[in-house]
Amino acid sequence: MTDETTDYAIKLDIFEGPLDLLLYLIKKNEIDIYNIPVALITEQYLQYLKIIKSLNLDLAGEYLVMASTLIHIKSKMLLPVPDEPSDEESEEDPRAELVKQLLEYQTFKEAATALSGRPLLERDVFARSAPIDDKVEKSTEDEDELIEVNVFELIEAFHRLVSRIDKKELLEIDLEKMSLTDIINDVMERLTREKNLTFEELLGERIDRRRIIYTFLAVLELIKMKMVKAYQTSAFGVIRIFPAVES
Amino acid sequence: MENFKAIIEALILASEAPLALEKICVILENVEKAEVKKAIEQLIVEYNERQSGICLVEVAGGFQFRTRSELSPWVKKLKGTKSASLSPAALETLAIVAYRQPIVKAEIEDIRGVDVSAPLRGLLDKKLVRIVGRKDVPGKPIIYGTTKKFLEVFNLKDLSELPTLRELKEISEQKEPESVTEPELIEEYSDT
Amino acid sequence: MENFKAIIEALILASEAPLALEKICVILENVEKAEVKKAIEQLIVEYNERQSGICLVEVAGGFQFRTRSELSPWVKKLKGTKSASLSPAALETLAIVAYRQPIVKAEIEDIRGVDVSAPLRGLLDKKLVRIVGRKDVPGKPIIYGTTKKFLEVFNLKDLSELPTLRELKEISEQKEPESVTEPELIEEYSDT
Repeated sequence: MTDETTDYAIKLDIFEGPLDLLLYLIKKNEIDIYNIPVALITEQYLQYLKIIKSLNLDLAGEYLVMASTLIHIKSKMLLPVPDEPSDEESEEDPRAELVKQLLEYQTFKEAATALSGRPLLERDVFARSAPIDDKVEKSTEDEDELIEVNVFELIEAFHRLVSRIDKKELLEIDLEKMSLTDIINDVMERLTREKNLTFEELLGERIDRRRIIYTFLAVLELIKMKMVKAYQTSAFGVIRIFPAVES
Repeated sequence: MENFKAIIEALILASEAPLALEKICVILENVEKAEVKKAIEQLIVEYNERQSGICLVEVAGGFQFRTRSELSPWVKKLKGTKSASLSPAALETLAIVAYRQPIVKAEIEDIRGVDVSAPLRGLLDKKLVRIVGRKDVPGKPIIYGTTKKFLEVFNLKDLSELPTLRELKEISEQKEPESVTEPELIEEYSDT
Repeated sequence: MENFKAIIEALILASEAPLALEKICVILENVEKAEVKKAIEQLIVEYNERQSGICLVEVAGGFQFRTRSELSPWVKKLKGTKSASLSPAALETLAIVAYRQPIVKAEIEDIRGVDVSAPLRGLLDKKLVRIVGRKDVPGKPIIYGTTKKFLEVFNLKDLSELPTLRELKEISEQKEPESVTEPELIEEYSDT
């Protein structure tokens, strides 16, 4: 048993998750993946989990979910199957879903192996890495240069800043706020162009509920930020919105 | 400009990234695209015939000089051992993104059966995977796809050059899994 | 190792700096220095005779592939259309503008803790940031926001597609290696 334990222990850190562990057990037992003896596999699977626990290693939750799935399938398999298929669709094999999942995972596991088997840059093949011809100065007219940066780098940069200064308020950014910002920008752009607009004009043709609320919030926000001013000529009159400062 | 083949050679060497045929045409201005293409093909053959240590390859939508893969032991000796290998978790995640893109995190996790936050983050850091947009469903989950760098690193002309998953099944002497739905390959997701 | 000329060629291409004769000899181990030198000289002649766009030159105490100097107008043209990346300062400034807009310069500086005049000007030049208006407070500071081009560059439909910090945390917050099945994920951060 000790031998087996070491064997298990060695194997543990190479599993990529419960599906990987199951595939390993299937292969080890030379089992047909389309006809898995659930009782046997469940037993071996649980044995592995026991060993992980006995080694005082934390177990990812996914392994426990799979354990309960296996037990569930096992219990379903024990139920007597009606001799005659009923008129309704014949009962599906309780293992079907799991088999499908295993096959799909196996496919991608193999795809991953195939990918890493390709001639990889910086592993098998190398490109020129020296800066070329220092004599060739970069042309200065970078009017329309392409900027290569992705959104992930952007949010990374922001995240870096936030963690540096640890201002909680900075964290209060969510989708709602960002949509509002779009509308704020839109409102300011139009105000700069048109000099002044009524609320109705600001809404334009797009008068769905969400749009009205957001535009209203945007105007309130802009007033608060002292970026626009709202004027009313008489009580209940039309409200006109002006940029706070002429540009 | 009779010898535009030499110009093309110089441009490909000077370019930081694989150089696209279209870009070469823009620079050469008065040469037909077909002629440029022919010249590149000639160059590829010449480098191969010369048994040179360098070869010209088509990768990530462009052309680039690369060292011949048989010589990697020597080049590695030069470069030191900083082999940037990906963990199995990262590779599996990358394979799923590559074949199933555009894809959201939950879908990757469905296939792998585990949380993929860490490998996904690693792939983003390495710029092999990028954020493509958001899915228009409740929660607006982030959609991921592969990058041009992915093609560069894995020596692929474009995504259609990915080995098909069916081929893989044949290799793996599986009993024919007729019932399994063939995941189709989404072709155009290379980045700008 | 009969064809060490090819190896030398590959080494020179892959080297980050001009590659010294001595270094090549160290890598090749069993080849005489004189032979290595002869091979390099042959290579130089070959590249010249072939009227290639590339030449092998001795510079700064080593050997390097360069584009032929007559072709520099074309190479310059290539470099002129080169895509640029943003400096960390520009990226941070842009991130603040993107997430906190509409915003005035002083507020950006509060967050970054340094003067942002230069990166801000750069972003305005690149048309990633624009002047949205002025704030009606003493000094009438300029208010900045992002542009349409910003959305294009980052492949966003609108600002609501920007990933939120919460989402970033979701994919970045490494759980301490709590499960044995994931230790190799950690190495992912260390390499490259």
